[in-house]
Amino acid sequence: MLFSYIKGIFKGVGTLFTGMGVTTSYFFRPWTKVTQKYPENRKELKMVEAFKGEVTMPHNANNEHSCTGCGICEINCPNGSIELVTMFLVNEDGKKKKAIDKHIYHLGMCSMCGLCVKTCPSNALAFGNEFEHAVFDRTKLTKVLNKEGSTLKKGVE
Amino acid sequence: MNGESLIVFFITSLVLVGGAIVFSNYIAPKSFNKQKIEPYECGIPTTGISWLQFNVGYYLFAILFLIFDVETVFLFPWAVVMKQVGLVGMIEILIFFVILVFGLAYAWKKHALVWE
Amino acid sequence: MSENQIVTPPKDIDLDYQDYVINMGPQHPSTHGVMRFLLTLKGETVDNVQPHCGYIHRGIEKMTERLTYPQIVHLTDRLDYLSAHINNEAVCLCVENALQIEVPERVKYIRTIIDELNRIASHQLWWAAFGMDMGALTTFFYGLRDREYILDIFEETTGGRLIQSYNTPGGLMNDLHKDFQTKVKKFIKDFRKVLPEYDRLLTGNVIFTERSKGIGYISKEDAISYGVTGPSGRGSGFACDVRKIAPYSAYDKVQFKEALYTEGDTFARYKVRMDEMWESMNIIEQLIDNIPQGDYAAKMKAVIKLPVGEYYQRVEAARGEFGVHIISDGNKNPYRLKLRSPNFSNLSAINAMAKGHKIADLVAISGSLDLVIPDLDR
Amino acid sequence: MPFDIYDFSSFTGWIDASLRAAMSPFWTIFTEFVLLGVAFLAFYAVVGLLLVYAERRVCAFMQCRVGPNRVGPWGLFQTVADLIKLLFKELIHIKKADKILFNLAPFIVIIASFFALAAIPFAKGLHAVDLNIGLFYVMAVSSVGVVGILLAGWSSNSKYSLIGAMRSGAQIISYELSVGLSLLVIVVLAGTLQLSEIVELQRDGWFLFKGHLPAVIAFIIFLIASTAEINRGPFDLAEAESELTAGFHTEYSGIKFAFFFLAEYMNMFIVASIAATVFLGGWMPLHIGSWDGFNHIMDYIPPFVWYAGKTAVIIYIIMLFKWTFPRLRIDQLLTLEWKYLLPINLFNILLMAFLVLMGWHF
Amino acid sequence: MTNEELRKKISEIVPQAVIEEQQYLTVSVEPKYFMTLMPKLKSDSDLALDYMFNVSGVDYGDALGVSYFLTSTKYGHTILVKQKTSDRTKPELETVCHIWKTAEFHEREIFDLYGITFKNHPDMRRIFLEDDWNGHPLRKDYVDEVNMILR
Repeated sequence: MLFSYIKGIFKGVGTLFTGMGVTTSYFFRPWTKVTQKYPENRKELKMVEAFKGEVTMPHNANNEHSCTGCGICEINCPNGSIELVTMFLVNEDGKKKKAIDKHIYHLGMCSMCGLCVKTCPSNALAFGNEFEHAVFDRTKLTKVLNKEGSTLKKGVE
Repeated sequence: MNGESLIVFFITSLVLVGGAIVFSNYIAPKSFNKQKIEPYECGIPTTGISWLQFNVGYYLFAILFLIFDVETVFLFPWAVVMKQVGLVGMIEILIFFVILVFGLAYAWKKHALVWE
Repeated sequence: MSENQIVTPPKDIDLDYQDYVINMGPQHPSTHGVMRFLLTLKGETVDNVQPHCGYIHRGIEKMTERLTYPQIVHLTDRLDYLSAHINNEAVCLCVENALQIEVPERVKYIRTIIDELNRIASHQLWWAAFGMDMGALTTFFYGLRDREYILDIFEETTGGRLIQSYNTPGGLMNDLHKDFQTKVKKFIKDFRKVLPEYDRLLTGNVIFTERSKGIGYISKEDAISYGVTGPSGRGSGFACDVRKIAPYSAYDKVQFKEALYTEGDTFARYKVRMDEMWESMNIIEQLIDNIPQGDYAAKMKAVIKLPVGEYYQRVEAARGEFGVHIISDGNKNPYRLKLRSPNFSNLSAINAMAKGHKIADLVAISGSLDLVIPDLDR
Repeated sequence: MPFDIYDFSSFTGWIDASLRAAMSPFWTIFTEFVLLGVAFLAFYAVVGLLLVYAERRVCAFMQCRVGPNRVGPWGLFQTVADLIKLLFKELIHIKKADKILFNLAPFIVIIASFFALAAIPFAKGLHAVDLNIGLFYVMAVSSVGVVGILLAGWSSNSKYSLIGAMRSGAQIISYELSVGLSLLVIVVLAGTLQLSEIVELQRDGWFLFKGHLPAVIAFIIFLIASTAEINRGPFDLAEAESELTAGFHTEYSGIKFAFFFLAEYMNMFIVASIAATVFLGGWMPLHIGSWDGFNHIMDYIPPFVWYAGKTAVIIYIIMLFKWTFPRLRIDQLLTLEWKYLLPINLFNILLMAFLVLMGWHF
Repeated sequence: MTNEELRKKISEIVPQAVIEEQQYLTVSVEPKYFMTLMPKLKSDSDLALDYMFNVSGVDYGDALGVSYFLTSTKYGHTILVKQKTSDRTKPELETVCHIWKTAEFHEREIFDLYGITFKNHPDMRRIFLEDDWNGHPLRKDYVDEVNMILR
């Protein structure tokens, strides 16, 4: 009994020392640090391509997008974070055609499920990599995705 | 400078704590809020009073501690003069020790050293 | 003491004079979320634990009655956010089974791999938090540090770190990133070295073993009766691994051991999770090189309507058996969608486990059950 | 001996003499007291702030983090910033708390740590008081701090605090014994309780090496017991943030909380100082047998550096305890003391007494 | 046991039970026969349905029902037991929480969200919602004009 008592003490103290060994070894290995200094490393900080930061509408150099205003994204959004304001344009042939006036996106309600991007028939939407969304005013989270004066890309139906 | 300078330490610590609290009281903002002065209980109002009869599990330990602490005090004079009193003192303290250890062993055997 | 100090106790507590009633939570560091335990103490000893949940009840089951199936999938990440992909998969599998769609092999493999990665990530966070519950604060950082690598892999492929929304009925949202396989292999190679370090730091530690062995015992019969599943149930010897009982995705193609311990205490539950991390790595290694080429999604109709009937799908989430029960009336929305969350059943056993132990043990027990409150409250 | 050039008693004596020459005896004593008070206040504050910073850095390094790095160079002023923040925090008085005890508790913890600090010899001749029962005095005073914690927990009128107070009560009744008995081992070897004399006796070798096996056992027990005594590391049951949110200081806010925080770190410093003084030879340099050249070089390192270095090592060990081990449960705390440390201690004293009688120590 | 054998066995216990084959073998019983069936399901050594892995409350529109998913850890067969009550104002059903302890929480949840009271349940309180909540949200006729916006 006395023997097992003493053995228990030595074994217990031994396990304590192994634990202390782990923490001490990290203490003396400063290169194992994983901290990223965030605002300083902003320049090097690159999000991966697939990162879902916000929904954007890519525009090409001529300020053209490919959103036809079909409204599928609006239907598919589970949170109601997309609202479309559509209008009718008259094209050269004199035909009336539906187009977007404003593609309104409520970032504050978005849960980044990706259904709008996936279901868009004309690939008008994409995810952006921006992740610094903090604002002081909640209304600033409501964005209009199509740029001022943008038009529909040629050949997109 | 010896023992009497302890009074300096007493006064210094009083000044440190008292001064800081008074200073803080002076500069800190104050606002009253009924919830603020509630005792903390994870956001839920306390049920009953806090100073209830509280079941502490170390009653026997406390008694044992009292005994052993007094014995430790008795050991100090012996420890200081151990080299002078030599073997005779050693044997005497050995008897004292045996009684102490016996007491501890008895308490152990009687499961007094178990928290309930 | 003044006279108005005596407050009438709530109706549901039988207040003996000696009873010391204390609320643990909702604002408490060890409940890992907004969860409230109403404890009745005798000194330090816990006499009765009453879990009060519902602080973050969001009514997801009600919400689903208005949503289409692809939309429901992304809601389920928000249940057990630590095994988000597994929850997604449950809904998708249920819908696919109801429609009798055969998803491509590639999808099955990828789903299984990400499931297991998710399980490892979840267990890493559990290990981190469990150590912290016990008072060993360093574990928290080691666990999170290693979890970060998995989250990076997720981010690269799925775009999300914690909640991926990678599944969709019929397949996946997009294809794997080209670096996925190499990164996963590298992670496994590294993590095989780190995991023994976890053991050295915590598992073998004499204070830890003393504090967890024999604490929170629940017998196999009780575990089955309470429906304690997942690692918590397997710690009691309840062979409840859905991956074995009713294999889904690619689990019928891999060999793995179900980690079973019969002690039924906190330490057994701890060991099960540690073993599961090893097993998950084995599963991934068996699959990662054999991902077949092909489509990443089956052809689905634009609007998914399930045939009339009842469908149930069980999957093994990181905390236990996750189930989806869909009753369809033929519309694009489910008539009723019930989510069987593992934590809810696991929690129901906490009173039986914690009775007679100390407050510190209650913290250890709730840590070993690995409660995720949003899953419990739904 | 060369390191006697660093004797501070001549320096203090010079101050004393010059003051005496300049003014009347009463004002001399008064001025000296004020100087002493200011010096220790400054020392106390600087050590406290440095230790808080050191703890943050040490734990960050162990956890693969960087630690404070924003305020000042390498985040050195982080603690100062925190202190200023805490000064600006409102002091909240909890409803129905025992006001007198609630306010008294921070005083008690600080006074206890100040008193203990008084007796510590930092270098030759650099100590405020040199009592002939110095060791005994330090032990007695440092155990008063726990009373402050007990009062703080009890008076708060919060259930979590009360449990914390009860736990600290359990801590009082156990670990004081072990601290006393493990120091007794060295007293048996040294034959004196005066701290300056204990240091002086280690001129030719530290007690840790002189008393070989029993001294090493006593050193380990002292480290464990004193960690428990100062409510730290795996023994922070009275605080136990994962169980009792913050335990005894749940209801304390602002600067009052800061004092508990400060006292914890000062107690750590005091305990480390005692360990360094009693076991590692205080400000005595490291001497190895007959390596005269080596010993000579060691002598040129100032005693204060030796003292600070030894203390720092022990503080590091105490921090290592906290950041590695899980917390003990309350019954395990008592089991460890009564079933392990106490019997080993009693045996250890006899062993040491036997060694001393036979003259087997160095 | 195969579904055929299960069907036979259950018809022996409660001949009135309606048994269909869906994903799992579905047994619908009247509330009055419910308590003759349920204890047998667990205690019968051939059935040994000891693990209740899900309990769902369902609002069928005209009736409120509860579905119990049972499986046997020994044999691996699974059945689904259903009972319903057409009383929507004060629905009352028997509890099974003394047979399968997991039912205790699940039945509290169903009480909370559907308003079905379970007789002999030891602790019939709301579990998620506040005690003074009006109505039972998962019922189809539940209206909340503030938070539920109909589109």
